[in-house]
Amino acid sequence: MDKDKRKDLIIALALIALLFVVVVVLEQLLPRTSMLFTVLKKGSIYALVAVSMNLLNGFTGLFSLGQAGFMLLGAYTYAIFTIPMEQRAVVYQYYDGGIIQFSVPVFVGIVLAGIVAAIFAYLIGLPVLKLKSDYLAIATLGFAEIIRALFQWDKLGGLTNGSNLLRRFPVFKSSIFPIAVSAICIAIIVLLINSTYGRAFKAIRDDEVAAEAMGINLAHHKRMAFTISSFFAGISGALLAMFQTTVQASQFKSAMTYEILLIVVIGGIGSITGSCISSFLFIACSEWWLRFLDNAETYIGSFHVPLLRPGFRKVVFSVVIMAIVLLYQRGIMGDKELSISGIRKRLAERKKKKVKP
Amino acid sequence: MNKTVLEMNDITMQFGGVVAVNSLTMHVDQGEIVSLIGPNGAGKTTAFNVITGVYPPTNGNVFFNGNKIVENYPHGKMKKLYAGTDNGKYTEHIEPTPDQITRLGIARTFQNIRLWKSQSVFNNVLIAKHMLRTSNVFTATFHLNAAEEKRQREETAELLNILGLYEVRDNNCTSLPYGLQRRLEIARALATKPSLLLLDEPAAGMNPQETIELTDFVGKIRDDFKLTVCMIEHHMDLVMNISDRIYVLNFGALISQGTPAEVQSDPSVISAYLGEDENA
Amino acid sequence: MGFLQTNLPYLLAGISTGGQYALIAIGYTMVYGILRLINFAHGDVFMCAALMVIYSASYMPLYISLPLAIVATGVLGFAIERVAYKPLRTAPRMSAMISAIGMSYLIQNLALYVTGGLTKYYPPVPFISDSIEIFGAMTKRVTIITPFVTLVLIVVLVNIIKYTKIGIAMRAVSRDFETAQLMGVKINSVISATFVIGSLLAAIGSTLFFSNYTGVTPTVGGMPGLKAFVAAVFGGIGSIPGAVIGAFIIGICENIIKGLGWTTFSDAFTFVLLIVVLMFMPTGLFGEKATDKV
Amino acid sequence: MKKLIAVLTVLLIASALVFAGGNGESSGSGKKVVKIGVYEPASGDNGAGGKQETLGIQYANAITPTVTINGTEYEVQLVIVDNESSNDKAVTAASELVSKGVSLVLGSYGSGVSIAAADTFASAEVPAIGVTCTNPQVTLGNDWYYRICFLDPFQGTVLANYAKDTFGAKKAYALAKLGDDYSVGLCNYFIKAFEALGGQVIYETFPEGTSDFAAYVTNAKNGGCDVFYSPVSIEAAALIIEQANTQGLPMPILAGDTWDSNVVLAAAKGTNVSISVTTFFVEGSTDKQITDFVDGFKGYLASNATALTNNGGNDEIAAVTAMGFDAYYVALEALKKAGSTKGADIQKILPGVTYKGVSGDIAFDKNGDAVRNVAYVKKVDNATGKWQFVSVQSVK
Repeated sequence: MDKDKRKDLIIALALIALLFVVVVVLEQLLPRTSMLFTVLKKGSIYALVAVSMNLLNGFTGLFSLGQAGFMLLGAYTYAIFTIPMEQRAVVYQYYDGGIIQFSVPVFVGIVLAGIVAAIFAYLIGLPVLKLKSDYLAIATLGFAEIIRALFQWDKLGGLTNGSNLLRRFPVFKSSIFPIAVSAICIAIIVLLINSTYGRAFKAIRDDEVAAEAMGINLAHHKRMAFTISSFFAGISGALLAMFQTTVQASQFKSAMTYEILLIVVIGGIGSITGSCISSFLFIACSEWWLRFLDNAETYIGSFHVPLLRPGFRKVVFSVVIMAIVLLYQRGIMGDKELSISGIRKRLAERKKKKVKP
Repeated sequence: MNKTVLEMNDITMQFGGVVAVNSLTMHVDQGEIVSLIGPNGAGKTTAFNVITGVYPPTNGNVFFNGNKIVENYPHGKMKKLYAGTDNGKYTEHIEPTPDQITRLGIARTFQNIRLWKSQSVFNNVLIAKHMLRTSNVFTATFHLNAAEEKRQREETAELLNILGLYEVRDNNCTSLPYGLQRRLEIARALATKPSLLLLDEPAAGMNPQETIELTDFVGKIRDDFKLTVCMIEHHMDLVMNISDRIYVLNFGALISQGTPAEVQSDPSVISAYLGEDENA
Repeated sequence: MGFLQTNLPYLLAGISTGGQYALIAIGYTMVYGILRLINFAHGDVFMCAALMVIYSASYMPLYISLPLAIVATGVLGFAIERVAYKPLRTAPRMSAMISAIGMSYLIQNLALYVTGGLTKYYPPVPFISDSIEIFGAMTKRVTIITPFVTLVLIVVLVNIIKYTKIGIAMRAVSRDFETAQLMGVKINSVISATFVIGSLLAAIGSTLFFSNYTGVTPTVGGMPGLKAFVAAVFGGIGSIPGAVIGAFIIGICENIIKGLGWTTFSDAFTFVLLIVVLMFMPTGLFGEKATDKV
Repeated sequence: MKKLIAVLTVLLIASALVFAGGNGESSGSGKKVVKIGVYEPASGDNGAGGKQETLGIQYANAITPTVTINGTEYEVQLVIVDNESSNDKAVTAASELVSKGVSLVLGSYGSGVSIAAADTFASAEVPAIGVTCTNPQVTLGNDWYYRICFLDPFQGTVLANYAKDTFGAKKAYALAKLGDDYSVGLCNYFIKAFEALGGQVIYETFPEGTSDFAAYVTNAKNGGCDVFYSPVSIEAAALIIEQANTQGLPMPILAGDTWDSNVVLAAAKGTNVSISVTTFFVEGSTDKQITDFVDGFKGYLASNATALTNNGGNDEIAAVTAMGFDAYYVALEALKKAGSTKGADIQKILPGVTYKGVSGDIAFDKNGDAVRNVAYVKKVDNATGKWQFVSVQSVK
């Protein structure tokens, strides 16, 4: 059995490697401006934040709606610390070049983004994590809103540039970069979930009282899950900043958290692969595949397609979402994972069926 | 005489004006099996919850192996509502959380089964060993604790073997028959390596055959794991068969205590149970 | 300028927004009390009510279109419950909430599609939209009327819940869903009634709100909705008096904050207040203490 | 049932792919096609303004649908995308344009989205011509972004001078929207200029989604200010005017080019609120080019119901429409001059492109900004609900 596991792992790694190769090849073949790459970039960033949210909502049973706030922290941290010195005067034009007068390399910036988000999460977690279910949700949502207001405050302008855009920080060109960073982060989260701590998180989710009675320190573990989740949300915030090339606090509204929550639920609460798949589907649908619905001048032959005009895409998109939510209540994957061994089992079952008609 | 493992003094537990446990004093000695019986709502589970830190008592304290682990006295809103006498003997607030109690070596099971429903039988036991870990989240995530992980898995397998659950280790815990779920709860509690085991109605919902098996089983694990057992139970034959001593509660108050024979003949116990089926 | 004249406008604006939040918050708190569901689409129902008035008012006189829109909003609330929540009655709570978020998305996007993304302006309602002067402070009459309308409606509502059959059923359901069902309470009609009442109140709230602040955009329901929800949590979700008191406190505080010049934090302050309250009273001002039975 | 739905969903997505793929090909007429991207908000806070700007471009496209590049006649196809007035949708909207293979881009109304998308256009080597995005940061340090409008430091100074000279203002109340580069920037330059003139400013911001402006108007009254300066989006403008009217705001309102919109006129009609704005274009000229544009555009609105709705339901011409109109011709000039439809070629010659439009002469300086040194000041006539031309202002 262990042999099988190892084999599965190798196959999975090989598939992931193949995926990277495919992306690299595609980047050479297709024009760099193809929407496919936009979707790949944004999708991988959202996959990371969706998985980090799943770690909380799906695996620890903590209903938190603070994800946008932690992404904001990550995005700002990254931007603030990586804007090159010579650009600071331009970016912080209203604040005399800002108060930070150094800049750090990209990778340091990304890690720093995670750390700052994690520190904030730790502090916020101290009072908030005592709350139960919906009260926790609304309190974390509230904290995200407070953080957003704080970062727009002009008294902090030297640091945050007030409510103005931060830009001119290093960004990525190739979609390999966000995919790779997300993949590494998600792999770490998977390792965590399969470790003894991950099992403890699941125990807390399944039955808090029993978990506590079996010696699991609730406060400690909840805080840990919250902090780790925010760390990765912060990193995805940094990636999002790089993707958008600009950062502004007003982007990180509660609507963003809802979007991520939708991705998590559509993928299946408690399924990492589900979150990943659904984030790519979600982004592709909302940004790419349905765009044609916005075009009022659409003809099939000479037939002028009615109803199509700007905004119709979003109507269709939300109808699709509602249909998924209502008909697939447990999401695409439920709480299962897409795995090589799972597929192997399926195939084996199928073979059996064929043998015995 | 054996050493006293657990000692409860003057424990009163009030929820608002409702007195769930009234000035309960009891003790459990090393290696004993002590039962706590009484009609429904007598405050037995509440007594367990006080010991395990689920809620702090309104008054009284608890000693475990000679160390004070819980103590409280009426204060705040409770001061006005408190029904008993505050003799000033209790002056500290020691309000541990349940996990701290478990770390001290007191493990429990639940009246209504509380297994981790999404997990396999094996994992249910393995997770209970989490508190014995020395690895931190970093070393655990990056598999720097392989030796510990391996050891705990072996221990879990061994435990499942002893309790006769090894065959079903990969099944989801909810797929087990009722009796085995109860047994798994005990296995899970044992996984924390306790010295005192609190069983909350281990035979509830079991058929007579299963109950008889359980009687042997409790005695066996007491001997095998060198445990002290305190048990809440309604099945009188089970209680009378295996208990060394029995405490009887009614409306939160202790009405009788002693060996099974003594309790059985106590008129106040009979009147408390009057009209109730002995085997309920 | 006298002290009163300087500061009265803030207080007036606060009381009036408070009243409007209260009318929305009741919808949140009643639904939560019964279904344990945060009805995220409620703020959008509030927005829809306004759009219906705007569109119908261009075809018919206001005294017909207003009541019509209010009734239509009640129907909308009913329909939302039937389409989005009823199929999920037995699903995990998270699913119902996601359905609510999805519904909110759908309504907003429909409104975006219908309005073409342009702001629509609420027709002036005679009498209540007029400017008046009290103690030297100029304001709209609606500002003065709102708290009274709110209080009257709440008294009516409380009496409905206390004395009518459906009200008693509502209380039974919110106390214990399963038992009420077993005792023969028609759960579906109770839930529908709750949604209809909540939506009607939101529609009235929307009339008051948009007579004062006339611009209607697809997302205009978001902030008032969120704040009303915060008010409901603040007062202890499930409790009607709690929601009303919470709403007034939030409305007034918010305007005082603006008056003090902390305008950047006028929205965030609502949440600060909420978190502070939750720290000391984890279930809000009047919330029932939930104890997990072990 | 579920399977059926699943199949339908897959079909839908698949058809979407086919559509999306089929969209980018050349038109049926067989003519060569050059694509111009229109990067404008059609929804969100700046939806109304964005639509009016788009109208100008569409009208220009309707009367001049072709361009001759290097002797070949090309059909000009507009690729319109909605950036939703939101900086976080900006990048994907811009990528969408770029992926459709546009030669150059016009827009956007609202500086924030333009700044946010600037790098996307630059990295795809698609030049962009800003129509009414006035914040200096749009073009600063970006060789691919040009613009045909004046800049905020200029506009802010004009307004500060105007406040001082015309209203004798000593104290001003400035109100901006949090996180909106346009209003925050314009307030900043106004404050600098006004304080340099010896004035005092109370500066406040409101968060997104605000519909209750009562407290802000009260703050301005209580602060004893002489002018209410609020260069915000027109959605907020209507609400501010409403509230100012309710409370009887005893001071004039000043604003920038965004307020030159019929939404503002509609809100101000029949009230006592005095409103003055700086803008790019005035309707009342007798210049042939301008009267042609005005008459032609009004005819276009009359014949096109959708266009009329997008213009806010009446045929008042917003300055942004005139700017959009000019921007289109600047784009055509650039295409002609470059003799190519490749973005990189167009970018090389753009600095040298000049054009005389309805809003005045257009040429670019070394930053890529328009060389403009005059702004028009207009005032609302509360009785008729029309604009009144006040003066031409410039800064020495």
